[in-house]
Amino acid sequence: MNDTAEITLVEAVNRALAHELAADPSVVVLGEDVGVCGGVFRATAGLLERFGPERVIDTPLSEVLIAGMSVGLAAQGMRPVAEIQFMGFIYPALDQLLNHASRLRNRTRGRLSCPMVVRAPMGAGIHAPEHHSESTETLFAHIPGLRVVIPSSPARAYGLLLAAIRDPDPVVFLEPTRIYRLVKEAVPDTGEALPLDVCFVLRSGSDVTLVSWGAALRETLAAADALAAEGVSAEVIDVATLAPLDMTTILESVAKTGRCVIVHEAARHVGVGAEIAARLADEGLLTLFAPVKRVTGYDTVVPLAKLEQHYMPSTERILRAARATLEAA
Amino acid sequence: MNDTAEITLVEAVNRALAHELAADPSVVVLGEDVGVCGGVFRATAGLLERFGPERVIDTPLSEVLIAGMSVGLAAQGMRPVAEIQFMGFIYPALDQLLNHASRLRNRTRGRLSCPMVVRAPMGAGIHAPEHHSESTETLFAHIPGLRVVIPSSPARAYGLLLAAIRDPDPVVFLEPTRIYRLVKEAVPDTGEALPLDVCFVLRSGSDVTLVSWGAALRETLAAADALAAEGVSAEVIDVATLAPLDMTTILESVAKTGRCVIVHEAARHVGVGAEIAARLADEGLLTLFAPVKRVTGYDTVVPLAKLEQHYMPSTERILRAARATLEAA
Amino acid sequence: MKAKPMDTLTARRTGQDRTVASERVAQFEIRYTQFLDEEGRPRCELPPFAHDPELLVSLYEHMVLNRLFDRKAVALQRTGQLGTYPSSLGQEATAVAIGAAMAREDVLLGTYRETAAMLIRGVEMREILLYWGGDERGMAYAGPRAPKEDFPISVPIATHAPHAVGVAYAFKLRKEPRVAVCVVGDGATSKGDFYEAMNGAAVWRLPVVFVIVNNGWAISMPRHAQSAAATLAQKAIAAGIEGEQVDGNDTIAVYDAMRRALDKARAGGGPHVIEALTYRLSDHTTADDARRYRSAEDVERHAALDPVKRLRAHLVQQGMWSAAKEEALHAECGARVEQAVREYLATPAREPASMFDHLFAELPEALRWQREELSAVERETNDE
Amino acid sequence: MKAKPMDTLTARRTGQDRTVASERVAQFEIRYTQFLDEEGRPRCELPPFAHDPELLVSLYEHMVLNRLFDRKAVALQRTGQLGTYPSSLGQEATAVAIGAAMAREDVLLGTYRETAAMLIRGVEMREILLYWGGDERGMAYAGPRAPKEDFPISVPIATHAPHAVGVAYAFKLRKEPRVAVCVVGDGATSKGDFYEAMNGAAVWRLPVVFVIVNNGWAISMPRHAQSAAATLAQKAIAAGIEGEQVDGNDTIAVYDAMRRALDKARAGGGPHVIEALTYRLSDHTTADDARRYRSAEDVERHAALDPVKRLRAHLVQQGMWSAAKEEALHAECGARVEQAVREYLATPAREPASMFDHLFAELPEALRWQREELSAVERETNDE
Ligand SMILES: Cc1ncc(C[n+]2csc(CCOP(=O)(O)OP(=O)(O)O)c2C)c(N)n1
Ligand SMILES: Cc1ncc(C[n+]2csc(CCOP(=O)(O)OP(=O)(O)O)c2C)c(N)n1
Ligand SMILES: [Mg+2]
Ligand SMILES: [Mg+2]
Repeated sequence: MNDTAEITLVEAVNRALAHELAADPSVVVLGEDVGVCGGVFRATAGLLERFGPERVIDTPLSEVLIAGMSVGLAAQGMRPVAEIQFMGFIYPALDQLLNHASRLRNRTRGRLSCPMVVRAPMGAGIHAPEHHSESTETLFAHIPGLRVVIPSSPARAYGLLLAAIRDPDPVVFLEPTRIYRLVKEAVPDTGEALPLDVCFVLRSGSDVTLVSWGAALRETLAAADALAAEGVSAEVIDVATLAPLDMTTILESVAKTGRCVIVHEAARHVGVGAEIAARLADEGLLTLFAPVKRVTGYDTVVPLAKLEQHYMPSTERILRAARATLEAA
Repeated sequence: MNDTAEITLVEAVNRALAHELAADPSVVVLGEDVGVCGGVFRATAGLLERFGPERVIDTPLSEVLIAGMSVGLAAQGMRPVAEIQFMGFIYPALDQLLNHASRLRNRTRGRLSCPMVVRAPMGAGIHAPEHHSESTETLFAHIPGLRVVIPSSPARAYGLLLAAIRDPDPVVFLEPTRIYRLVKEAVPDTGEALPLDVCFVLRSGSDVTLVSWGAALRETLAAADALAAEGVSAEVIDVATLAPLDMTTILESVAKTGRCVIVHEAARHVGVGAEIAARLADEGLLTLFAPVKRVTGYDTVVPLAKLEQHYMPSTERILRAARATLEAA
Repeated sequence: MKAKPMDTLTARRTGQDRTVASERVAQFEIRYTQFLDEEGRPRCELPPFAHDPELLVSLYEHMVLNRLFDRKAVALQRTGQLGTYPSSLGQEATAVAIGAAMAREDVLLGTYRETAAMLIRGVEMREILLYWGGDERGMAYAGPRAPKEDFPISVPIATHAPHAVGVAYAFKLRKEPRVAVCVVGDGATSKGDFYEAMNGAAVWRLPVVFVIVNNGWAISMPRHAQSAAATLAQKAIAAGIEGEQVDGNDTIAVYDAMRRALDKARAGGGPHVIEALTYRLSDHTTADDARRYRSAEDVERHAALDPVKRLRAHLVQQGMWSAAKEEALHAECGARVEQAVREYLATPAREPASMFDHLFAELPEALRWQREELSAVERETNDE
Repeated sequence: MKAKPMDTLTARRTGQDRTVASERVAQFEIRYTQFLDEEGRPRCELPPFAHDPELLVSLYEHMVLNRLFDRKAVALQRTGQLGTYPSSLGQEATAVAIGAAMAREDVLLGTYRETAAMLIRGVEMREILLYWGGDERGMAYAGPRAPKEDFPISVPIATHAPHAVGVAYAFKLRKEPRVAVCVVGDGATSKGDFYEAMNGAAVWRLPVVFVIVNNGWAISMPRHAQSAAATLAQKAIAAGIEGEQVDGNDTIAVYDAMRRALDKARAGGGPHVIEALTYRLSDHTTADDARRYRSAEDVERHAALDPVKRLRAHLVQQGMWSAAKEEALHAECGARVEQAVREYLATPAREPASMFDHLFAELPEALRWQREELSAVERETNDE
């Protein structure tokens, strides 16, 4: 792959995987159709050919096995990077993530650890079949001992995935399918990781803080553009790591703007947006000029393709919310 | 059982189960050790003898099967009440709850439905072994299409469980083990259900609203007592149904008190308390005199018996938080 | 007392002669059944039902209908009129025999590739298109012949297997002579759900027929990489169930096995596992390109075993079929498919707010504002 | 073309004569092995290792040690000095043989009832008490002989089975001649995790030995209600693995099977399943009352098959053991147990804030305030 050519997010994932497989012999990639097929989204394309079937492992159709054997591999000092084919099929693996991966270090007082990554495509918007449009990051973000990371651009996918693989603890790494191929940028294969556990300020502004992650940042940034055209200066924050959460960046921003709109595709009720708003209602309360708004997926099952656009946060909905915070002042 | 004698929460569960088994032939009870043994907490004691092994079903050690066959039974018009032995073992069933139970009605446009209940003991504080002290209600409350109910007294256990069984949709019913046998009250076997989807105001007050559910209500009520001794009038709300959430009651209370402390045993990050605080930060913002405080389990693995008391919200911690809200004014 | 026997012992040899100390406590076998050879010639005396021209012709007709429907669906997807679609090309014998052997009052729990079985059971082509077109109404089964109690297509692999246990438990409890038929793929047999379901069905001796449609592939995973088990039918042994293999491209063999299994289950004989050996001639779905992971030769070799061709050859040999009938059938099926496509395309769009309609029996008070907000946003957007 | 063949067909009979059309494609058997009869007498030529007095005596000593430890642990629980504890009374032969047959560099992944195996492998009694006393430090395996890579006790049933696959995969990848030994109960065999793990281990031909400790009960569920399979060893067939049964109260039989399986796995022969037939003489745990669900007669009948008694009888017959040795052993074991209990009870309490110590390699910035708050609350509470 040409290092300076612009690549997509899924290509950036592929590049990060290849980089770590080459750099660290303890890294293995495993999952359904990740080998010969190269992954249903091509995220692992070419890896089998380069690193062989022992390190790029096609597994049986067994999510419990994939997650559980990753725990075993990680406890043995390997660095498994497991792919779950779609987030809708990650739930059988949750038991392993919650009862084991997130706890192995704690329950052995550091004797064993679990440096594993579980990657899964997430989100709606690609007209996929049923159960292929999930945004259930809450389920993982609530589990102590897990990191949950969602990239929103090719460069962040590359840098954050490197960081996730190198992290000594388990990371759930969720890749929004809607932006897998939507934008391209140059992502030199420098092997430089981006920091986990911190938000990225994508755009600075002074009137309102827009907080989002993953694919919804597209509409969030579009809303910021539209607000700019109206003379409103919006700061846009990419949370990136949903657990543990860098509230410092968000609190600082809201201390400046006094207004906050949180945008996520996941269902609203007990979404990660709730945690951010709750922190604002506590530590940030005195800085708030206006109610904290959340623009989210609705609290219903993500509809199939025909209606999915109506489910996801649109630029219009974000604008409505942002304007509401501005009017409240 | 004597109808007027005072009974414990677990006995109230038993009474509700027996009532519905007797009243409705489509009700069946299933789970590990629920039959011959009568349940490891005795919640199903005597049911096998009364209703026979076909309706009080000892299952193999298979949580996926328990949840999945409940979906099948429910789709056939039965009313399965499944017991998962401890909340720490419910995670294999999550896939069935999320991908099927909560969606069956929606994905068939009402052709099939899923009137099932999954009961599970929850929470810490009984010096139980590892994985026996979970409070992960967030994982279920975030799933659209599921109801999540947690009783906090024998009478509410009886009335809410009746309602859950009669509800035409799936309900996750979590029973705090710490209060299974801690208090007794008379729970006449009237067959009268309590309403789902509403909070219960356990104590009215005017200075601060304390919101909680399950076992943590004990410390919350104790804190209200201590505050009363200091001349502070605390309103105490038992959320009871965590999804869907009756914010009306909470917003009304906070409109009156201007202060809110949310107490739950679950980990803090993206706990259900976050949702309540987030709603206050939006719809309730203008009524708030003070930051919204959350007193919760910490964002670490629930410790084993020796340290579990230090993990759970104590009356002291609740008082600290309440006083902080009072000082802020 | 020694601290660690293991250190001292590792080097020692263990005993080899077990003949005296050990005895056989259980024995099993798996059988494979085929009635028609690749040219459609009977390999032996056929079962009685196979002498009924009406039945055989009907099975054949449904196979052809499914093939035409399937082809059309793929064409619709290619032209942007349908979402991702999983073709069942090459698997028609199995799917048709499953659907045809079942009684109306039985319940089918299948995957996304049992289109033929669904059609026979009364699901409408229009509905199947709606579903793959991204509209939940496709699973409402609202047609006049609809199998109202059949489960909707199950996409999360093997998760419907435990449902079959619950359905069958209800049948048994109510003493209804009905059977739950659970169809899974070869890939699905690797999932714990399938195993837990088989085990449960056997424990309560429930009327469940598990059909493993072994089409050789789970997306890119060939059957041999999915499990080291010599057959998938032997998965049944783990649950104490009888398992068998049949030629899944031999409509008569599948139908025969289904009828035996259904009869046994209906009579209280408990569950049964059938592994039908067939081949997925198409890509996994329209989103897949199977050339990435399998050779053209492999596909060609299996294309030669085409079940439609085989049953047609048999019917022709038996004098039950002719070129004229074939032509008429294609015309009829083609017309029905076209009609269904027209109905599908003409189906009025749903209100976006209908996404809240069937979340609960009644939308809880707490969620109504969300439906209203959605409608308000729609109105505003439409006004602009 | 008929609309619904199923309606017309339901009444018809299917063919019965399958002899011509079907052929056997796979065949399996399960064997059961026992060397010592109930009186400790050899039923046949014993394997070579059984002629080594040092080994046999060492196995016996560990069985006795475990029994005394177990009894003490139950007593501690009864007197409020320990939390819920799962006794392994009656299962000593299996647990000791598992632990003793393993090489030091192998990895054990077990449940809560493998105390004897853990002790042999170098976990300290003090640590096991700490764990059941509610202190995570019990799983730190900090002793001088500690099996540092062994997995901690797995409470969520069967969830450690897939870990064994990962551990063994690492061994194979690194070309290390090591084996992962995964011990589960009879109840655990009903879980999909166990099945997925067996299947995976077989697909990659990994060095995993699965031992099913069939002690007759999963809490109140008797073995026969757990699965309709005639043996649990036959679960292996579903994964294409060899499975066998042994008398789990015959230390020699379990040790023999373990050594054969370990040798095979170490030599690259892939996984193996051993079902050890034993009996849980105790309650499930100290929180259970087994009289609720099983009869005293059943327990008595199995108590007569006591593995400790059996091996002692054998040793005495072979002139390897005496009453004097027995007395000395009890004294030694009793003293060791008492010493461990003293150490356990003298272990200083942990700082509450240490609950954050090993959540991550380093506590993230975002969580530090929680640890500080916890410490502050502690200080305040202590000050009061
Ligand atoms: C639990 C789960 N994991 C992964 C997937 C993604 N996926 C869809 S189809 C498929 C292969 C299924 O193979 P098989 O069971 O043989 O059925 P076939 O597609 O061949 O009919 C996979 C892995 C899924 N749908 N569900
Ligand atoms: C997944 C899971 N479900 C339920 C439990 C509760 N539970 C603890 S032990 C046990 C029975 C286990 O039986 P078996 O596997 O035979 O092991 P044994 O206790 O007999 O050694 C059950 C149901 C659990 N620990 N994990
Ligand atoms: Mg397949
Ligand atoms: Mg057992």
